Formats: sequence, C-alpha cells, structure tokens
Amino acid sequence: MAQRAGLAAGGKTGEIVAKELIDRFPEYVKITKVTHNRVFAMVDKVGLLNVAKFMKDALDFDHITAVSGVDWLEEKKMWAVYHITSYSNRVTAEMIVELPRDKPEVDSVTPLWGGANWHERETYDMFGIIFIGHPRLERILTPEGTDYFPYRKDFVGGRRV
Amino acid sequence: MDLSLAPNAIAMSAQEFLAWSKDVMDQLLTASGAKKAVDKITAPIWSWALRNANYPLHFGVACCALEMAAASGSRFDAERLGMIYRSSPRQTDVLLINGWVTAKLRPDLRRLYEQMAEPRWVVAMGECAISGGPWYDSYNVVQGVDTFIPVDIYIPGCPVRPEAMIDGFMKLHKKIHKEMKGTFLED
Amino acid sequence: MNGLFEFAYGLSLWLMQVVAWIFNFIGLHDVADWFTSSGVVYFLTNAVAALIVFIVGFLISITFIWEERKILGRLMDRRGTQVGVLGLFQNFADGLKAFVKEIIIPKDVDIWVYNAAPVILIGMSCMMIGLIPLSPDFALANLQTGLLLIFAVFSIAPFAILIGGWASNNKYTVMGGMRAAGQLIAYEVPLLLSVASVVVLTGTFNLGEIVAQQQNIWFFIPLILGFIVFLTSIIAELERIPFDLPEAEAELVEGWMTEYGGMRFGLIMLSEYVRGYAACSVAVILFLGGWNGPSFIWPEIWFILKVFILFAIFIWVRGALVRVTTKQILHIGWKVLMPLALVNLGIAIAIKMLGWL
Amino acid sequence: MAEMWLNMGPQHPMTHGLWNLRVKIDGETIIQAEPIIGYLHRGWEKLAENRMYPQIIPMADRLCYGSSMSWSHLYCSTVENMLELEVPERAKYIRTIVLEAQRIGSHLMWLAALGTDLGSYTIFLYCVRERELFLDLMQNLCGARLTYNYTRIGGVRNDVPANFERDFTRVLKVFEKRLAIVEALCDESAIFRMRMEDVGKLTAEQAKNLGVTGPNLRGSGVEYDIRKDDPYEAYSDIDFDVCYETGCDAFARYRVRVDEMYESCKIIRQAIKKIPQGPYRVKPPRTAPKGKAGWAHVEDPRGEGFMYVIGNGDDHPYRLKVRSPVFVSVSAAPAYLVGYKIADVPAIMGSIDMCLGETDR
Repeated sequence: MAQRAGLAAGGKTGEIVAKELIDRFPEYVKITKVTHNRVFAMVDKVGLLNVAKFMKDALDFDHITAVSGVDWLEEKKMWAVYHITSYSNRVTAEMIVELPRDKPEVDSVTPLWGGANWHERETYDMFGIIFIGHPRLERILTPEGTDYFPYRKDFVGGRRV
Repeated sequence: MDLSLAPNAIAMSAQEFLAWSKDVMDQLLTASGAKKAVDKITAPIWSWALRNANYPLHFGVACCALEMAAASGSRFDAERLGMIYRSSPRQTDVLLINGWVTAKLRPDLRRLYEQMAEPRWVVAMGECAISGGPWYDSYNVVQGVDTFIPVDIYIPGCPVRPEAMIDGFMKLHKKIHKEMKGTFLED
Repeated sequence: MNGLFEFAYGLSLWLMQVVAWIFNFIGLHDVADWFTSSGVVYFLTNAVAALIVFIVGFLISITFIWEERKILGRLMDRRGTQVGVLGLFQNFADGLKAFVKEIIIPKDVDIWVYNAAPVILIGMSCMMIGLIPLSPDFALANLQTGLLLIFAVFSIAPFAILIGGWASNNKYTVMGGMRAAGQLIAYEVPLLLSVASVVVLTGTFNLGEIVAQQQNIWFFIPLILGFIVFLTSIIAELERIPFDLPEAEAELVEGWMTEYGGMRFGLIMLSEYVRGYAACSVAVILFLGGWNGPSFIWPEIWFILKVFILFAIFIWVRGALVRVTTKQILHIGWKVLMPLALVNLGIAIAIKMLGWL
Repeated sequence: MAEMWLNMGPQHPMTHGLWNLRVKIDGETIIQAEPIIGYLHRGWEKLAENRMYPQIIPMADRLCYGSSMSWSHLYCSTVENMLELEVPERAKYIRTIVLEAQRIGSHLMWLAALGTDLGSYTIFLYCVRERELFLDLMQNLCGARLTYNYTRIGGVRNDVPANFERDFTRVLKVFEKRLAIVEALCDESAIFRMRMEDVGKLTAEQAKNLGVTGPNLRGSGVEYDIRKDDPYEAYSDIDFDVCYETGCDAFARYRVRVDEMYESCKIIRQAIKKIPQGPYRVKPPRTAPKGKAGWAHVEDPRGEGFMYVIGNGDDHPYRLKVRSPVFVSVSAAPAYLVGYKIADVPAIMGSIDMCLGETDR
C-alpha cells in the first residue's frame, strides 16, 4: 500500500508534530515530553476542538485510540485524556485536557473522529464528564436508572446488587 | 372423596364438569393407590430418559463459555452423554450459567429460567456464578446466581475445566436418579 | 393381495379364530360368528398391515437420527452419542423425555393454529410412510398416481411451518415461516421438473412400475443431471443444511419452532426425519432402481440399504457445507437448478423418442 | 412486511458473549442497527484501583478470556512503561512466543465461532480440536488452560519447561497441515464464499474514522500493525509480514486472520531459534510514584489494546484505563450492517470477532 511507502519516505516524526502544534497554537498547547513517535501535551479546554481539527486535517492523525477520564479528588479537577494515533506517520499523541471538577464540560471530538463516540459515552457514564456536541450522550455500560458515576473517587465501591 | 356435587352434574357448565370429573378421578386414583403404583413402575423409565437427554441452553456468558465450547469439542465430546445444545429455552432442560451475572443481565436471566419447561435444572458453572468470584467487591455483579434462581449443581473452578464440567453433569444425573419423578411428577 | 396383506390376513384370521374359540367356549356363538365374519377380518387385516408399515417406517426414521448423529460425529472426529448400546437408545431417551416435559403455551398465541402445526406435520409424515412401497410385497397401496400424491403431501410441510410460525406470536418464528414459503417457490419447480423426466421415460406415475422399468439400467445413469437436481431440491424440501433457512440457528434462534417445547417439539423433530426417510425412498425409487438388486437377500433389505446410504450422503453434505441465505437459495433455484432441470427433461424426451431405453 | 425492531440478544446464538443487537428491519433488510452492551460490566477499572499491582494480573487475564495472555501482557508492559523498567531479553522472547501462540488460539476460537454462525458445526469442531494443541502447550508452560497468569511486571513467572522448543516445533508442524485442511473447507466451498463475499463492506476511510483496529482494519485495506509500526517486545528483531486484504468485506477479514495464523507460526519459529540465555525476570519496585502516568498499546488478536495507568505513590494504581478493540468494533456495527439482510448478520458480526468481557469491562 501507498501508506507504508509514505512512512519509508519519512513522514512527520514526533518532534515535527510537536513543533507544528506549538507554532500554530502557542496559547493553547503545552508540550511536556517528546520522543520520535510519542508526543505528550497539555491542551487548554477552550482550544481543544481547534487543536484536534488541526491535528486531524494537517497532521494526519486519523485514529483516536482512547478517551479516558481521570478524577483528581484532592486537586478538585478532572482530566479528559485523548490518545490519538497517526497511521501514516506512526506517531501517537497524548493530549490532557484539564476540567474543573464541579462543572466538567468539554467539546466533543466525535464529529471529527467517529471512533470517539462510545469512548466519550463511556467517560460520561463513568465520570459524568459532559461532552458538548456529542450526538447521543447516554449511559452505556451501567444499567438503566443508575444515579451515580462509579469511577469517581468519591463513589465508594463494594457490593450493591 | 367429594362426590356431593354429583347430583348437580347436569346443572354444571361443560368446563365445570370437566374440572370436577378430573378432580374426582384424581381422588379416586390416589385413594386406590393406582397412582402410586403407576409412579413406581414408570419412574425409572422417565428418570432414565431425563438423565440421558439433558439439553443445556446454548447461552455463553463469560470465560467458562469457552470451556463449555471445548467440552463439546472432539477431545471431551459432551454429546456422548446426550448433551445437545438448543438455542430456545422452551426446548431445554438445563440452564448452564457460565459467568458473572450483572445487574443488567439479572432480569433477562430470570426470564430465561422462567421460559424453560419443568422439569428443569440450573447449573452454576465457575466461581463467578457461584459467589461472584474475583469480582467480590464489584458494584455491578450479583454475588452468586443462587440469590435469585434455585441452583442444583455448583461446579467450582476459575475457569472450570471441561472435565470438571462433564463431572458436574454426571453429578446432575445422580441427582435426577435420586429424585425419581413418576408419571404424575410426584415423589 | 401382496405378501404384506397375506401375512396380515393370516395373522388377523388366526387372531379372530382364537377370539371366536373363546366366545364359542363360553357359549356366545353369535358373537363368535361376528368376529370371524369377513368384514371384521378385512378391517383388521388393513389395520394390522398399516401398523406393520408404520412401525417399520418409524423404526427406520428413528435409526436415521442415530445414523445422523454417529456419522456426523465421525466426520467431526468424535464419537457422537454413547447412550445405550452404540448410542442407539439416545432417540428413545429424547422421545421419552419429551413426554414428561411441562406443556408451555406461550402468551397470546393462536392456540388452535399453534397446536395444529405439529399435528399437520406428523400426520402428513405418517401418511407418507403409508404411500411408500418397500417392495411389491411390502406396500400398503399400489396407486396409479402414487408419485403425484407423494409430492402433493410433501408440499404441505411449508404450509404447516408457515401457520405454526405465524401462530407462535414471535418475530423470529414469523420470519422462519415466511422463509419456508419463500424457499418453497425456489425449489419446488426444479424438483417437479426433475421428477417429470422420470415420468417421461417410464410413462407412468405408478411407483411399482417405475421400479420395474429399472431392471436393466438405473435411471440415475441416463438422467444424472436430473438426479443431481433432485437431490439438491430434496435437501431444500427437507430443510436440512445447507438449505435449512426456516430454522437458521444463527440468525433466527431456532427459527419457526422457537416457541415449541416438550412433546410438540419432539413430534416436529420426528416428522423431520420421517420426511427424510420418505424423500430418500422417493429418490431411490425414481433414480436408484428401488428394490432391484441381486436376489440373495430380500428386496426390502436392498431398498432399506439404499435409503440409508443415500441419507448418509445427506449427512455428509450437512457436515461439509455452510448455510445459504434466502437470496442465494432463490438464485440457486432459478438460475442454476431450473436450467439444469430443463436440459435434463430434454435429454429424457430425446431418449424416449429415440427409443434408447 | 412493515418495519419492526428485532432484538438479537442477550440470549441469541449469534452473540458470542453477551450483548444485544437491536435491528430495525424492513422485511429482511436492515435499515437501522443499535448495539446495546453492558451485560458484563463489572467495574473492572474501579476494582483495579483497590488491588495491588501484582493482584491485577489475574484480573487482566479475565478481561478477554479468548486471549488472556495478551491482556495480562498488556497490563504488565503498561506498568513497566510507567516504572520505566527494562525487561530482560529472554523474557521478551518468551513473551513474543506465548503472545503469538495466544494469537493463534484466539483466531482459532474466532474461526470456530464463525463456523457455528454460518451453520457448519464441522468448522467449529475442527478449530476447537486444533486449539487444544496450543492449550496443551500453554498448560505445559504455566499449568492453566485458559487464564494463564503467566506474565509478570518485569518478566515472566517461570522459565520455559524442558523440551519447550521441541514441543512447539512439533505442534507447529502438525498445526500448519491441519489449518490448511480447515482453510480448504472454507475457501473451496462456494457457499462459504457466497456467504462471506460482498457483505459487511467497510471502506478504509470509514474504518479509520470509526476507530476500527486490528484485523478488521487490515481487512479494509489499511496496512497498519502495531507489532511492525510501533514494535514492542522482540518483534523488531523478527522478520514477518503484515497481512492485509483490500476486499473490505467479511471474506477479507476472514483471510487476514487465517494469514495471520500462518504468520504467527513463522514468528514463533524464528523466536524459538533466537531465544537468548539469561534471566527471565527482574524484580520490580513495589510502589509507583504518585501522579506518574504510563501507557502502552499492543496488537491484541482483536485489534489495538491499550492501557493507561497512573501511580498513586503506594502499591495501588490511582487510575487504570482499558481501551478494548472490540468496544469500538461493536460501536461500528451499524456501519457494517445497514443495508444488508438479516441472514447476513451472523456472517458480518462473526467476521468482526467479538469478545464481550473486554468490551464491558
């Protein structure tokens, strides 16, 4: 396939991706660590959608691996963590978006990557993070009528059923 | 024996008459001991048939479902014992629960159990079905299927090996042999 | 009167004479005379003959189930059922178990139609047993239109499946029933065309005469195309893999019989194999020379042997192939089988006109 | 026939595992599909937060019971990435061998399930029989048939048993012959091809956008394999091809998986030859630093497996996220199904390779 040939010709490595991101969005993106095929970045909540769009269209990041939530109870914040892979460049980027814990809301990236659909639904189900613009933000794993967000740190586990 | 209604038989509706006559026949048979005798004679036949035609429900839940599949493979060949998997609960005798049961699944499983025709048996296969197993502190896992369905045979193991599963079915056969239900399905 | 009826007549006469002797002994001479009157003996003769044919057909069908389990097991590198001697008793265990199972009638079913479907199926199957001669000596009736009647009875089954599926109040069963009807359209025409080629060759619908004309050459040699078409369509008729769409397990749970349990289910299963026996018998009669064979054993044995071998081929097909879909069976039926059947019919007409046979 | 909703599941022969496929059908044509999952959800990630690091390995085994080795390996390599722990060379090779053996076992189970879906019990039994060969090897290695609990943080639990090399070589020799028979049973059957070809079409663009990974992605013509493109363990030292098909249909996905089985045999043969001497395990630290994160992604038999772990300063993880490949494949079910017939559902969903334990977690 043509795609593998493209890699051999030398696509964008992690360093180039990081540089282009910083150049384009100096106010939103903060790169924490870069290797030749890994990029670690903190992205501001406001600019997430623009950054994601840029990454998809200009940097060929065509696959979203996962959307995860992290609940920092003591720091009173939440993380939405995006892992995005580029098939043509073989680079995986980690983008961390920090959200306030009392109002965790962030733009949905489902319109960009259809694969994020269920990941975001699951994160909503487990953490209560609301993804604005998601086509169908409903409970997915827990049974109907669940009134708690089980993966939040203030939810005490143990037997319930 | 209640024959007091007999003179009014003409005044009864057809259905009342049928119910009444069935009642009287029942009482007659029980009192004369005929029922018991028929039970005694036929019980071994039915028991043999029930033992050797145990159709489990084709229902894979989790890990043990793979071992269920392996048990019907050529090395273990559970069909030797007359275990033929059917997909419709109406046609099966054994509900084989081979995995953890969550809050979402519980009503469906209960319904499957109720759709099965008597005589039916439930086999809890693996730790999860017996007691919740490795998910003992989960908020969504039912801690043992015997909390909502009567279980006949427990097969421990995590996951259960095919040999153990076949052994569990042999134990079920023993249990059916002991029950010895007669034609009228009485003891 | 053929051998079967002679035997039945002898048996009933002997039976009635015993009864008559008892009544004579206690002095009721009128009753004894009535029992030995020709009407009673004639009636009993028919009943005994029918019973014998039914029992033989039933036993063959039951053995079919055993044969299927064992051969299928061997194809899959395992032993199959082991209940009783060589697994022969598995069918009896299945059948007896069906007696003790609770009778469940699901909510909101059309009870009359729901109960009628298995009865129609099993009744039709028993009728088919009666129509099949195992040899000239072992036949209930020697009908001039036997072949037509058999195929008429055969095509009742999809009707029973349709109404049974519809009455069960379940989406899967309705779809199963609809598929049975759709399948009927696909295979019935090539099936009857392939049968027609044999009728053209022999000029008769009488099963006995068709077999008699195969003394020298079995019809599957000149009509090999017809034989293939016939086998393919008859597998569709029996709803066996690869054409078991009405009960396609993977998509329709158990297909049209999803809601049937207990004895009804047992009857349905039995009727399936009885129809299998009938189908194999018709194939043997039409193409494989019926009961013709070297005369060192009885012709009935030859017939049964051929039937079992043919059914083994059906089992082999089942072991090797996967299921087709509705679209594909229509495709196969109209675009492959139909032209083949027509070509075969042409060959049959040519052979008849040129007088080669 | 009017349009109606049909529930296929949770108890349905098509669902290997436990899920519910709601399809809206017009006659027999699917016009809308909606998968419902969560019947096996047990809060795996929450439970992992209450366990010590080594205690999570057997739990990871039970994520996907069809390929438990690859999940426990994924967990271990995630924690190793977080701790920045270097695994000994010998352990890397042993892991490569068992992972590939697990891949073959998992693909065989998939082919078996596909066989029953299409109505052929023979394919099922042949595949289950051949799978026993690999289960025996694994049992020889670590004592268990299904959930191995074999990989450890920093290596593997025990060294390979005696005659390991001989047994593997013999099994592979037998297996390749037998796989050719099963392959012939499928490939040379016109009906099998009729069922599988031109159904469940998913173009490369769709597949990329929907996040479908693994053999399903490669069946859509995208040549991407983490083993090759982001190598872990000993894969970078081994010569193998990435199998892909451009058919984009169910048959292409079937071909990819069968080719991968042959390819795995090749990898195992090479790895066995190259396996170095030395220690098979290093001792990891008991605790992880607070707030330190690490992640790993591997080529699971079903697609891209991914885990993300954050340390808590003690011997429990603060957060452990699992990305399951099947979770995404199930979410793409409408794209696979809409426009095809009800009778194509088993062929399409069977070609995706479901495992609901990792989907619901």
